[in-house]
Amino acid sequence: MSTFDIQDVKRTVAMAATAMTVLEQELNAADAKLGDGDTGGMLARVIGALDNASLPDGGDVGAGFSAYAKAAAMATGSSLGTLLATALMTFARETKGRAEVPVAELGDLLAKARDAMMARGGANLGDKTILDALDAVAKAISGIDSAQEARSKAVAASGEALDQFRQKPNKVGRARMFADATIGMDDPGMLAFARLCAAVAGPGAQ
Amino acid sequence: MSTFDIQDVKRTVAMAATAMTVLEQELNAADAKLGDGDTGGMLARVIGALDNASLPDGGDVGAGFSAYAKAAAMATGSSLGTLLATALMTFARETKGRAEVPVAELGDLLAKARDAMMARGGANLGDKTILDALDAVAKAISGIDSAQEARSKAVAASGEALDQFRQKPNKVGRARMFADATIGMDDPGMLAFARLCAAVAGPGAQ
Amino acid sequence: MKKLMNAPGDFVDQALDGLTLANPSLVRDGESGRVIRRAEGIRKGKVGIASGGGSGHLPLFTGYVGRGLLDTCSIGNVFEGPNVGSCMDAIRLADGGRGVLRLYGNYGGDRMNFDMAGEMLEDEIRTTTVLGNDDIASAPPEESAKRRGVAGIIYAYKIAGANAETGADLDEVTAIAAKAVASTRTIGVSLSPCQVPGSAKPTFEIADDEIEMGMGIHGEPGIWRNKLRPADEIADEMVQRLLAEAPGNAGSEVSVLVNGLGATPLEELFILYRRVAEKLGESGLRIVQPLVGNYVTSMEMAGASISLCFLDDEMKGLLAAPAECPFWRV
Amino acid sequence: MKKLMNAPGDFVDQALDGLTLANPSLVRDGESGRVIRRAEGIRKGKVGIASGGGSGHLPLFTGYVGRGLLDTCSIGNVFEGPNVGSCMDAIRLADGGRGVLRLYGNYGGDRMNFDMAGEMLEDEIRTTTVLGNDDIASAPPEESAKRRGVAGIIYAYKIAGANAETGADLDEVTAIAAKAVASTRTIGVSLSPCQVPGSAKPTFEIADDEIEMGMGIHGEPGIWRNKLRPADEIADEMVQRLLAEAPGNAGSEVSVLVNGLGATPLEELFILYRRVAEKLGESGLRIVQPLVGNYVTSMEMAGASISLCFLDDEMKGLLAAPAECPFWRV
Ligand SMILES: Nc1ncnc2c1ncn2[C@@H]1O[C@H](COP(=O)(O)OP(=O)(O)O)[C@@H](O)[C@H]1O
Ligand SMILES: Nc1ncnc2c1ncn2[C@@H]1O[C@H](COP(=O)(O)OP(=O)(O)O)[C@@H](O)[C@H]1O
Ligand SMILES: [Mg+2]
Ligand SMILES: [Mg+2]
Ligand SMILES: [Mg+2]
Ligand SMILES: [Mg+2]
Repeated sequence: MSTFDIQDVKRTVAMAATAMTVLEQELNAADAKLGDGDTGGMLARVIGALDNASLPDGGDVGAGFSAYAKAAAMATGSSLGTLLATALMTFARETKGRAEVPVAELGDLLAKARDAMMARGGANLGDKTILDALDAVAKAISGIDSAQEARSKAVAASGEALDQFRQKPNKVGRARMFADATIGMDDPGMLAFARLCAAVAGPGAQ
Repeated sequence: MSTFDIQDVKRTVAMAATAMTVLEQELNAADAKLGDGDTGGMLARVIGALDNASLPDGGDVGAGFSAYAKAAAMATGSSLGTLLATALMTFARETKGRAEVPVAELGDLLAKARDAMMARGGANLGDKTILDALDAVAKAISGIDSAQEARSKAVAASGEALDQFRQKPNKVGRARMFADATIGMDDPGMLAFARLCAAVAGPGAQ
Repeated sequence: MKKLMNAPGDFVDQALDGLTLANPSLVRDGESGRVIRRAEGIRKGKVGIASGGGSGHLPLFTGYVGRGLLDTCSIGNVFEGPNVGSCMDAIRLADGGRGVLRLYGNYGGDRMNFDMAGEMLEDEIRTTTVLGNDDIASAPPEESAKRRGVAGIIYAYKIAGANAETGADLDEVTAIAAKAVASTRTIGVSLSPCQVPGSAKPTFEIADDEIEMGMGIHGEPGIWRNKLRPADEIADEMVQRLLAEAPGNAGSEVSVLVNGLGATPLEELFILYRRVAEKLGESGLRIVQPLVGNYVTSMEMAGASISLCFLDDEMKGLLAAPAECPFWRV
Repeated sequence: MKKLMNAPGDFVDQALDGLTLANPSLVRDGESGRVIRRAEGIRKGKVGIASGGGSGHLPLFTGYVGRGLLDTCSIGNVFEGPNVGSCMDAIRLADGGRGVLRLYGNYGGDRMNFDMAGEMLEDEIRTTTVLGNDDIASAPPEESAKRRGVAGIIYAYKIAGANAETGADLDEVTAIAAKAVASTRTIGVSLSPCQVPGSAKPTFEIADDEIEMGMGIHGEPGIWRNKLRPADEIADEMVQRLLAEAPGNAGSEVSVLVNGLGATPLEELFILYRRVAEKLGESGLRIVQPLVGNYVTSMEMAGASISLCFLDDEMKGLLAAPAECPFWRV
């Protein structure tokens, strides 16, 4: 049974932070088409804050996620950033007191985060938000024990979600009013999630 | 002895008004380099107002100029417009009660206008303003009896003044502070005067 | 787009420093320094009003802290909601023992953070919520609860703020704020975009001769984009759209806000106002306390919004009550 | 450059209509309708203060008509002086029997027209003249009388206006206005141009990454043009240039105006102000009644100016005296 610990999480955060330097303007541009053009700048700053957060001693994965959740919540009040903090808080609760977490549990963790984000933000699956990409990944990696396999499934599933939703209208967030005009465009939150999945999976996965 | 009457003046004003439609943006651009970019727009409006002014009956040249002076003064408070009104007021005073004015007197009239404009605006000859072009024309046509000859001399003299002053610094108006930076540029007021001389002289003169 | 700033990451904090330095009636407070409160603090026994939102809209939001207006305001980064800690601080600092109204614009991030803050403080402080949703271009009438909050929120600030100063209780203040929001309609028109500090590009692109009707204050897409038209035509369309959505119970008195988005000269706002006043007059409406100026901006965006606040006697009296903040005095 | 206007020829009159419609304390008057005066008229026995200038600078000039400020203001077309008739009307309407101070900026057209107006009325009304010439970038110190008047003129309005309200006579009001002008220094920085309505082009061109230090409020050329720098560096240079020209008798108290030229967000003005305040403090100066906002604009020009008014006790008192116009209230 393969597992991950808080150092694995930390490495993943570092990879995401590095990736954001490349993704920042692409995500801003995607958001500018529908919203206020700040998704990339916000995520770069928030993930940078996570990367700089100091983790508590002891290797408790839950305590580590809790520190990340607080860092995210301090760094922004944007929709996506707040939802990210909500997800991190969920992870913290679920992994509290554990030094290692089975990879096979990751899908469940994402599903719980998705539900918490739905409760917080009021959006539904199908609304073309980050939730749809998250949901796809949660399902795709549910129960998978190999980290390698989970990574490549996550990349594939988030990419597919992006493709599937591109031709659908956005139903929440700033793009609400003229939902039809959003057909053909990527949702910036989904796009961010897919791009980051690919970035943290590393060149091996795809 | 050739003379002009108020109908001749009226025709000249009409020609100037027509010319301004072409000159407007060129003069704005010249003014934008040194000042606030409005010489052309202002002159187009003011000369348009002269063109629309109704002249008193009776053919008194002085009364006609007086009506023009009032129309100009109503239409603007810009430097150049106010100086134009001052010149028209001078013409009015000098030609009061006369139905015809000898062409040979034109040079003197311009010289008197020049002096009134100097008194009103406080500039001196050599400062690279409209005054220098006016002065050159006043001298060039002084005493000349033929309207045809006066026209071509005016065109030549105002053009030469423009050429002569181009390499000198502006000393009044908005271009004061960095007079050296105005070297190589035409003063918008001089340029306006030269262009209008050419326009009202008609294709015959040059 | 050129900005007079230092680093993008300093933009908000340095602007807040300048705001409070220049206006001693405003003080920075809160754990992240992202709350503006009245210098004199909350008066015991008064219902508090806490607002909040993203930066980039001055005088909104922080500028409306003052007597007869807001008690506190949490403020986020440019176009990002205030973080949850600042929302908690804003609520706490507005608490004079009689509860706190959370009064802010209907945006996802703002809502989530104020909701969380309220939940976290629910054992300590009673809070209520009213969301500004005056932008008629952001959702159809049957989904008006989904509409975004834009310039018209300042009417709710003023009316609820005046009510709170009278000693009204939380339910009363909440009800009048809700009534003010329900009585206010706004539509905007944009001529040129703004740019988030640190972003490589403006929030949108628009041709040199085009305008966009109905655009949001963050550059959210509007209703149509087309060639620039004469100001009177633009004003006519905006007024007509606003009047078509007048509340069912609207009386004959209305306050008007012709608001500049940031880069539009006052001269142009007055040209618009002139026509708006004419058209409202023709519709049998009487204008009360008109406002023309930059009240809610989008940094260097060019354009304007028009807000109508349909008044009854109660709201009219509260709108006219004394109030004082650095950007609005009655 | 897109403008919310109808025809260029209507721009000024329609803006004045809107201004007076929205602000009942201001009334259009004069033969050409190009005078703004206080609605209540001049108080008999008070010295009158008449100003005037070109349009395109709102709130300047017409916006500063009000109690403790101007009595009347003549107003020209965009960037053109007021015509002589309006100057005469402004002087006449400001006449309460004790003479009228003509207080306006040092521009050729304005000067010629106010001079003529004064000459034409010289048998009826005693007038004096004080010219705003605060722009240190427009001529070297030894030719300070040639300098243009820019944003700092509002200090002269306020100080002379307050003095006139006390019942001071024309010579006193004139002297204090002259002292206010002599105590005020301004420098501006421009980031982008404006465009005269009807003109095919902006008043100047400037690269996307350039600024021009010392530019005038009509786009008159400045001292240098170079790459955009951090706000703090810009503020430092401006403050240093202003302090280098502090009046010989300057005390330790100074009022500061950080003024937006039209399209610059308030956030940026506060970022500048923060640094200006810091630098003035380091120089041992105490800031009194700071002003940050759009007080004197150039339509849609982006940029800012900084004005320092070095105060003695007399001017300080007058600056603090009550005053009220639609754009400034003390
Ligand atoms: N209520 C919501 N539920 C789920 N996802 C949301 C919600 N609101 C926004 N999002 C996601 O966040 C993205 C926008 O993020 P961002 O630009 O950072 O936020 P903001 O709208 O506050 O500027 C959207 O593309 C969408 O995927
Ligand atoms: N005091 C003066 N004496 C003579 N000519 C002047 C004076 N001031 C300005 N001018 C002339 O007027 C021209 C500028 O005119 P214009 O742009 O209409 O005026 P403004 O400076 O009021 O915008 C200058 O190019 C110059 O020729
Ligand atoms: Mg966004
Ligand atoms: Mg000019
Ligand atoms: Mg945002
Ligand atoms: Mg001019």
